[in-house]
Amino acid sequence: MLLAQDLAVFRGEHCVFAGLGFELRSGEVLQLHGDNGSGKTTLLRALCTLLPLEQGTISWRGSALPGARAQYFSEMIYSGHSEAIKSDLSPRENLIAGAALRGSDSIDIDAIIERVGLSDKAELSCRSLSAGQRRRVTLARLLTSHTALWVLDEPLTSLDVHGRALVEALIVEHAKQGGSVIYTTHQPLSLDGCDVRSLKIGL
Amino acid sequence: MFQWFHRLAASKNFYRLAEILGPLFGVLGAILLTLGVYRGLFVAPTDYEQGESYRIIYVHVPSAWMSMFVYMVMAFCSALFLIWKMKLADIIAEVSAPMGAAFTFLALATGSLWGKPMWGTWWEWDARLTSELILLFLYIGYMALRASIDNRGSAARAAAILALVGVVNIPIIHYSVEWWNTLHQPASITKFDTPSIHISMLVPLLMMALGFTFFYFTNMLSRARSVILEREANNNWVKDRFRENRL
Amino acid sequence: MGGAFWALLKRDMLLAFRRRADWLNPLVFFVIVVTLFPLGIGPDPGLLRDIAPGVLWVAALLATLLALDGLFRSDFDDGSLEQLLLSPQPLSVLVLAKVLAHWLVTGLPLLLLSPLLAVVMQLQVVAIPVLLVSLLVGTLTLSLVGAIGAALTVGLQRGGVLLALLVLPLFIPVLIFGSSSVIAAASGFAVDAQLYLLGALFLLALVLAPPAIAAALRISTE
Amino acid sequence: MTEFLAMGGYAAYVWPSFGLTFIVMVTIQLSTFSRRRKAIAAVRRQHAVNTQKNQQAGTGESV
Repeated sequence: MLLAQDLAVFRGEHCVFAGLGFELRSGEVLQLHGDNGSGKTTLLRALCTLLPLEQGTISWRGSALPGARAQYFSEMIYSGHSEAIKSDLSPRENLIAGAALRGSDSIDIDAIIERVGLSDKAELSCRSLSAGQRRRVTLARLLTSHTALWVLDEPLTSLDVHGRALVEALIVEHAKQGGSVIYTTHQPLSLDGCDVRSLKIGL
Repeated sequence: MFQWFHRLAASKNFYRLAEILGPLFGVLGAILLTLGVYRGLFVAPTDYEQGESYRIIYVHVPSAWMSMFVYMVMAFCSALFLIWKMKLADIIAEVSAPMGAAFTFLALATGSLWGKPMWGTWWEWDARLTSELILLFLYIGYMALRASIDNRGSAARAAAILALVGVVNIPIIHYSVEWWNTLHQPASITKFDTPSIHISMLVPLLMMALGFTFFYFTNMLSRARSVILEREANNNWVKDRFRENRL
Repeated sequence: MGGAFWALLKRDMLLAFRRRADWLNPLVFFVIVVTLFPLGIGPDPGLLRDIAPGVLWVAALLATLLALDGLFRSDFDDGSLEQLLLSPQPLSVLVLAKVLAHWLVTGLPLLLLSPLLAVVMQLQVVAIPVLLVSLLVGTLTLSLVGAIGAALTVGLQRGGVLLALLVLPLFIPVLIFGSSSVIAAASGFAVDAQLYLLGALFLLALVLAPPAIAAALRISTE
Repeated sequence: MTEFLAMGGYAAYVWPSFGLTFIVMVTIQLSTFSRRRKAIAAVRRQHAVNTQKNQQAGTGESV
């Protein structure tokens, strides 16, 4: 599904990484290893075309990216360091706006809110939620559209034990339905039932 | 691999080309400028209407022309850079901006010096001078934007977009300022136009204009070479040149 | 396609409704700047009447400029700007929704407030309809063109001053035609030339600005 | 000669214009030269760093 060949990304003059390539087929989960500053986040952002490539190509289902951008975006979702939610809006409003932005409307918001355990907080403004609860709203956004590829940057940040279990369940379920996931994390994730490959970044 | 090599080869060849053309343009420019100044000041006849003060056109018109020409070069290079990722085009735009701003300032200064005897005030809201002033703002905006973004790659692309947005706006600004000028200014005063040019007056003007252009190119090429040296200091072709002292 | 546009518009209006400061500041700024002139120049109605169109238009322009800085900044800070970039919907359309939402929240109130301030500045009543029409088309164009500057400077900490420097030269044609249309109306001349030209500027901005804004946003989020 | 210098009474405008042009062009030229000196110095510094690195790496590649 996702093929990266000979990628090289520069930050200003500094070459973050070069000659990096991998392939991700449907149903596979890929974890990026590497200590801080080795370029994990840079690679994730480059995969989402948020960063320009100095060299190399990324292709989605065989067609090179800059061309198939709309198709690629409709089938992937990125969750970065920042939660990308509006603190003045309630979780429900955030999710409704997020879903419409991704052009998917036939989804049951209440079921998703229920799934991430925010049903009692659905109407409160996100400003009053804790960091963990806000991270759950971000996780709920992953479910708002039927996407094939999840790109997750440190999905476990500020999550408690139940939160971690939720993330693991979501990833496993997504992989079983034939979706694929790329993620970075510092706390190990126990994903029983799907083959987790890992890719080392940096020296 | 191809893109990297293409970029490298391009800058090496460009460097060699600039090494030859730079001094050549310099010499041509110097000759044309000295000739132009000589003929403009000594040979060209006095203008019956404006007396000797018209000789200021020999510096005002070329610098006004250059201020526009340099912006067009910047816009063209910005398009090349954005569409075909030509890093060289961005270098040319980057080094040209300060010179364009200098020419614009020069055009404004000589324009007001020329206008003083005619209108009695140092600054006349004449359409041409006003457009020149706005062009100066565009240059300053371009340089300020490029200076304020630290990641060089995005600074270059952001500046390129601004240059293209600017070049679309220049005719609009010029037209609206002309329109605004005719609306508020009774047309009785002499239009700020070059007086009817006698051939012996025109020749020095063309010489000066060409002289300015060569002057711009020789400086631009030399600055572009300096930028290339700095950015490719680690590449072999620069090391070899350094060793053979052929920088 | 339309769904995302309206959803984004609705979301931004909801946000603006909840965060009053964002759009009240430019309005208060507009009122204060206009009232400064009579205090600064003196209450002589004749003089005020002459400078009224220019003052109203420059104040509206500065108020729009003040509001522009916040256009993308809140989305940039909480990361939702990236989601905007990664949406399958064309970015130019989404950007149009953002600019329209921003205009509804800052441009429109300026418009509704301007007759009041026109009276304060002793402007002839016959000129007020033209003032409204020119401000309507003008502020829309200013928001569109200004959004390019906002997108270019959203990633910078002290972007405000730079934003003003970048967009002011681009605002000048709109100011020229806008204020001269009101001046012409005040002295009873025909105004259709100015208004047509304002309309032309608006259509040009409507077509050319969104792609430029989209490209600028992609660069600023790098 | 003196009436030439008087420039038909406009000396106060013609000579400053030409003078200013000369100054601006000389400043542009000088800054180009200094920019070039800065670039060559940068290459020399980079060269020194490389040779030092090579010696540390034991290759002692002579320059």
